[in-house]
Amino acid sequence: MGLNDVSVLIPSSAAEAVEAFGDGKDVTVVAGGTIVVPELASGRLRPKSALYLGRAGLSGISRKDGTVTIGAATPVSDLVDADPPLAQAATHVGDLEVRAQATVGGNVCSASTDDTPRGDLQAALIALGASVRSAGKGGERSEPLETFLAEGAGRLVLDVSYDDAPRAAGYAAVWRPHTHHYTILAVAAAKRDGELRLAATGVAPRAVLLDADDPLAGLELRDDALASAWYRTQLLPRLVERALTDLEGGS
Amino acid sequence: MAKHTGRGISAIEYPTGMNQNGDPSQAWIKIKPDGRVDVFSGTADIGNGSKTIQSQIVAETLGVPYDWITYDNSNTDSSPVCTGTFASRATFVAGKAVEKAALSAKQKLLEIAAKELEIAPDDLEVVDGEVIAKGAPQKKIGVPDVAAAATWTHGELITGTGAHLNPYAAIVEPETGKVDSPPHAAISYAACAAEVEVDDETGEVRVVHLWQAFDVGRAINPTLVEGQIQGGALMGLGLGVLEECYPYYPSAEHRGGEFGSYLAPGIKGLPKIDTIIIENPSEAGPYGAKGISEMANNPQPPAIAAAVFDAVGVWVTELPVTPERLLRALEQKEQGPRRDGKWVIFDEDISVNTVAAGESRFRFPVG
Amino acid sequence: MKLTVNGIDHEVESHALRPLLHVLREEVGITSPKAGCQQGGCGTCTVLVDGEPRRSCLLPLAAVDGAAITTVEGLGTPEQLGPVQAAFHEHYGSQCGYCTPGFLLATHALIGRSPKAGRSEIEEALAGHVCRCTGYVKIVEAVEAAVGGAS
Amino acid sequence: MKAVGARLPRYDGVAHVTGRTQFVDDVRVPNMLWAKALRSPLHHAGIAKLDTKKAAAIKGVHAIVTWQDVPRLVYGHLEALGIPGDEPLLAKDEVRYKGQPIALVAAEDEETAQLATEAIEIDLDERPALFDVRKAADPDAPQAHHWGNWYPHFEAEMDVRQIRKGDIDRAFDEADAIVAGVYRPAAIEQVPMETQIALAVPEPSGRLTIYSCTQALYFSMGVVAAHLEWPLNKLKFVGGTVGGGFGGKVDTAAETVSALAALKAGRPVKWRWTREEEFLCSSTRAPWHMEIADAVTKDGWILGRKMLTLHDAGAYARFSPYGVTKHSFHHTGAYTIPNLHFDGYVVFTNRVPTTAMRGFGVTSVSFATEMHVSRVAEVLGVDPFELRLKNANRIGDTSPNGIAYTDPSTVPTIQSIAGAIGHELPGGYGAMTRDAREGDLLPEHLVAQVGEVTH
Repeated sequence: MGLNDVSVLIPSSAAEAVEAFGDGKDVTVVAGGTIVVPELASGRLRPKSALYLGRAGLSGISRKDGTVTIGAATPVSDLVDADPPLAQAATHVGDLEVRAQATVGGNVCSASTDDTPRGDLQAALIALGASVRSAGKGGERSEPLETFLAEGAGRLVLDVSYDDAPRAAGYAAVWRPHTHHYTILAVAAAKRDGELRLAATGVAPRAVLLDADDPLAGLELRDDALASAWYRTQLLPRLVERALTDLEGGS
Repeated sequence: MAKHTGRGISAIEYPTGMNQNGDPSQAWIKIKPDGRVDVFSGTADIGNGSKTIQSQIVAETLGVPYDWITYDNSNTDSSPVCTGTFASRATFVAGKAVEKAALSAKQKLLEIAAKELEIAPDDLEVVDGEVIAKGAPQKKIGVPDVAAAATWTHGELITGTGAHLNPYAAIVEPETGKVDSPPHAAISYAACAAEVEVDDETGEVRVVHLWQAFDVGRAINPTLVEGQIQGGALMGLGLGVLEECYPYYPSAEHRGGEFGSYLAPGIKGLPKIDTIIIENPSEAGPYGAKGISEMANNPQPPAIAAAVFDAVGVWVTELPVTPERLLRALEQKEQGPRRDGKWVIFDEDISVNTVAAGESRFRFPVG
Repeated sequence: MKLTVNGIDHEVESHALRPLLHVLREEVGITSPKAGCQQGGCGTCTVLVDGEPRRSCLLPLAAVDGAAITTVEGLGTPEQLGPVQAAFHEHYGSQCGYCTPGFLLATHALIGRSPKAGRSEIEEALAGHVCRCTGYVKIVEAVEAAVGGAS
Repeated sequence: MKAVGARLPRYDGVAHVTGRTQFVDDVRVPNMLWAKALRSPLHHAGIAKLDTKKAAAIKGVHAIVTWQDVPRLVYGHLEALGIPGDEPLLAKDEVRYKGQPIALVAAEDEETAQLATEAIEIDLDERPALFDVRKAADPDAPQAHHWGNWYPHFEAEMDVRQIRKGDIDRAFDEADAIVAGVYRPAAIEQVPMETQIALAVPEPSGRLTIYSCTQALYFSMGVVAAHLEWPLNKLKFVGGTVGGGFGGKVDTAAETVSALAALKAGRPVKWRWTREEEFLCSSTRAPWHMEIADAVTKDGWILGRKMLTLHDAGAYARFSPYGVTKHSFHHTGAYTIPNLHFDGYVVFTNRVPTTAMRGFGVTSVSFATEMHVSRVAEVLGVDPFELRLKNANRIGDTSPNGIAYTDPSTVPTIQSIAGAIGHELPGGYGAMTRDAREGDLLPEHLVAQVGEVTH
């Protein structure tokens, strides 16, 4: 069985996409393709069918009724001028060409590998208190991003949204200088009406909401090709401090 | 956040040509009826520019314009032996072979020209594509006319072959390493300075500036040799602070197959790179050239690591100087080396003595 | 599906999820985009899609149905080099040549959207392109020359 | 008009910038098959079963090559230099590193070839693996190689590369201080942008044309000819235009097995390694372990050096013994150290075999020596430029193996760097030359080592 045996569905609307996705069994979703296409091309991933989202109209950012909604197929490059700390996180996804291709939905669904962390946007969106609207088994539903991530993948993300309200934001991350920016660890912070939300990418397969008083609490940090758990343990409190300094400077 | 800057230096040497030698290169040249020159060499161009360098050597040696040269290294049916592009030998050893081939073709060219001009070959020289009588420049014939005469009048092919081989240097005393002849074609030299910026909270090391001085013997093409030194500089930066196949060495875990997990240097944050070319001609190399492309990535890692010491006072002796290694070294900064009599002992934790069994041959005498 | 490659229309039959890189190399017969990593990591496969630089190894054919693709063959010819090609040649921005088509296309697009791009913009635009030979020094010089020539 | 010394344009520059340079992957021949390898998933294992029948029956599969198809299975790249062969072209009864090739499938397309590799039936008995060179000599270390855990075939069948010069004990006795340190540069990947690739085309004449990315056409052709037991004139290597090598394309990686597959299938076969294979299965620069103890005087003379080097060869010897020899010849760096005691071992582990990379054998020792010299300067409180210039090799000084230096440039390159960064050199060091030693710069301990410069 090769790529030619994969049936491809190319829905032309969100509704068609939801229907085509069904309960998601044996369906691989292809949006920007930056993660999935190499897997398909190499044969490491051999699904029965694939859903290409590029023409389903799920792209775009809207601000309406106090809510910012970002369609799943919106390219990451459209977020480089978004609200902080999302903008900072978006700026460091891949490079300019990959950002233009990678989508918000793909980033939200991605998980770090044994080699490298992924999902730069996740922490920033958690800090913003974003919720995810998705389809799949049991029908459409919305939930906080951190809840969605904790459950793992397997659903079709339709959009991500958060309150369009003034807030202070902060961001701190470590990349390796002199090389393309693979984020080792990033902390995003947002504060609104006195409520601080702090989240991190690079501490687990998917981003998590941190306890602001004890950021390392409950975390099981991992080794990967870029950094060890030990190093991330050293780094996390320092990045929390830097993100909060950034947040205070920006408020 | 505390950032510190520091500088470090290094000085290195490197053998040009395969160490112990014994590796030949050969070339041959033919001149077409219109004077254009075909060079056949077996040297692979891996980006180092050997097609260009060897063409320049032929143009210079024959005395014809560079754009008259056609260079063919494409296959083993038409090109003779070149052991290969390694050991910094493509300019030195293989370049010497094409120089000799060009000298031999030039001799043939002069013999034909001598017949046409009725002047002895030894009294002729080739300048800018013309064969000219020494001391009587009005007596001349264009190389195209010589080539035509060879073809159509004299029934000759102007051709030349050349080969270069530095004899194999045998180790005659295995106990001491003594050799029976020089084990290198030449030795090249370089020095380097590095300036770094170190963040002592995150352990990040940013290389800000690299200065490099290389004795290249003779720069056949100064721009290409600069390109080798600059390319080597960034590879040296990679060795110094970025690259490792086994991030948990000696464990083989987390050896990644992705570009994202192997940190080859990118263009972002490119340090300032100053290149100084020194020309102390080698006696044996073509036009005095030495080979420097390999050693171009050797001086930066120690200069960078010394600069890190200058910045934050710790020696990181396992490369690359990753943020993690730096933070771990900073944690133990106060310890310093152990002193035992006149011994000053660094790095006991990674010595063979820490893990090797008592009777192991792999023990090192310290203290 | 349809592709216009360097101004010439092609009907292609590859699978909708076949990476554009493979379609160009194996079906259309254009070999300047290279399969350097096929992971989106190295930039050797970059082409212009409707004028924007994209990694052809990551793009499923379905995403470019009807699009205009430019490869380095579309920037100029050996007889008449395009300005970015000329700048890379004159400034020795290429050693082994394998990464060169990707760098040229990314630079061409950069100058198109930012004719006076400065050093940091240049580094940002080329950050996803790996060159193992040059140390980027002469690449930066070539791009700066191309930018200077354009502005 | 001078050609030498001129900034002439690159010969291949126009082809590069127009995308017309033809690399192996760009060659188009009709009826071409694609190849994929079955590689070891384990670091060390016995092969209990290898059965290709099911894989061969897959539609579109034209040839599967295993060790049984190789006329001469074991051929050492440096047999001509006295380094015997130890590595089978394809694994026979054992795999010694993760990624070691076991079989190659040639099929209509890469996908079919890949699927067929997965259909090859193989049983492996996992064995303990060795990764730490420091433990290789321990009695309880797992055995990584049939020769033992370190290379035993240096001249006179010695199992160590030695350098001995002068009187090392006296140097250590007379020293004011002895500075010891350990240096461990990592294994790194060459990362050429073009991965390993070969295209083998059977010709009607019975010859084979092999399009190759090798850095060494004749060298690789010799390797293929040896494995096939063919005369050279039955082979034609086409190449010379390589998408980066840095030493990684000196090993003949893809050519021989592709050739065997093409012969078996009777059709052209292309084997293009993926980037994952390049990173995980291709040979690397070796990790090195180097320990140095220098006997020094308080005013900055290096009287003697003891050094122990363990070179991690990975699973097979390849060029490693040569690399350690080169390393030993240069273990004093750019300095003249008259009393030496060097022991270097080529240690086998269950790592991907290591090989040449830019600066082979010397990059490691340049790092170790220079770090060490910087430390010595720090310990003694001597200016690091001064310490280097003082001990810098000079015309007539002799190398570790007794060869007199004819044209050393250590002095001018260091002076040049001092000038570039604005470091004022102390005393007479700014005016120092590379000429033969005399006066204060020829102290008693350096007299005996001075050799005769022959030109």
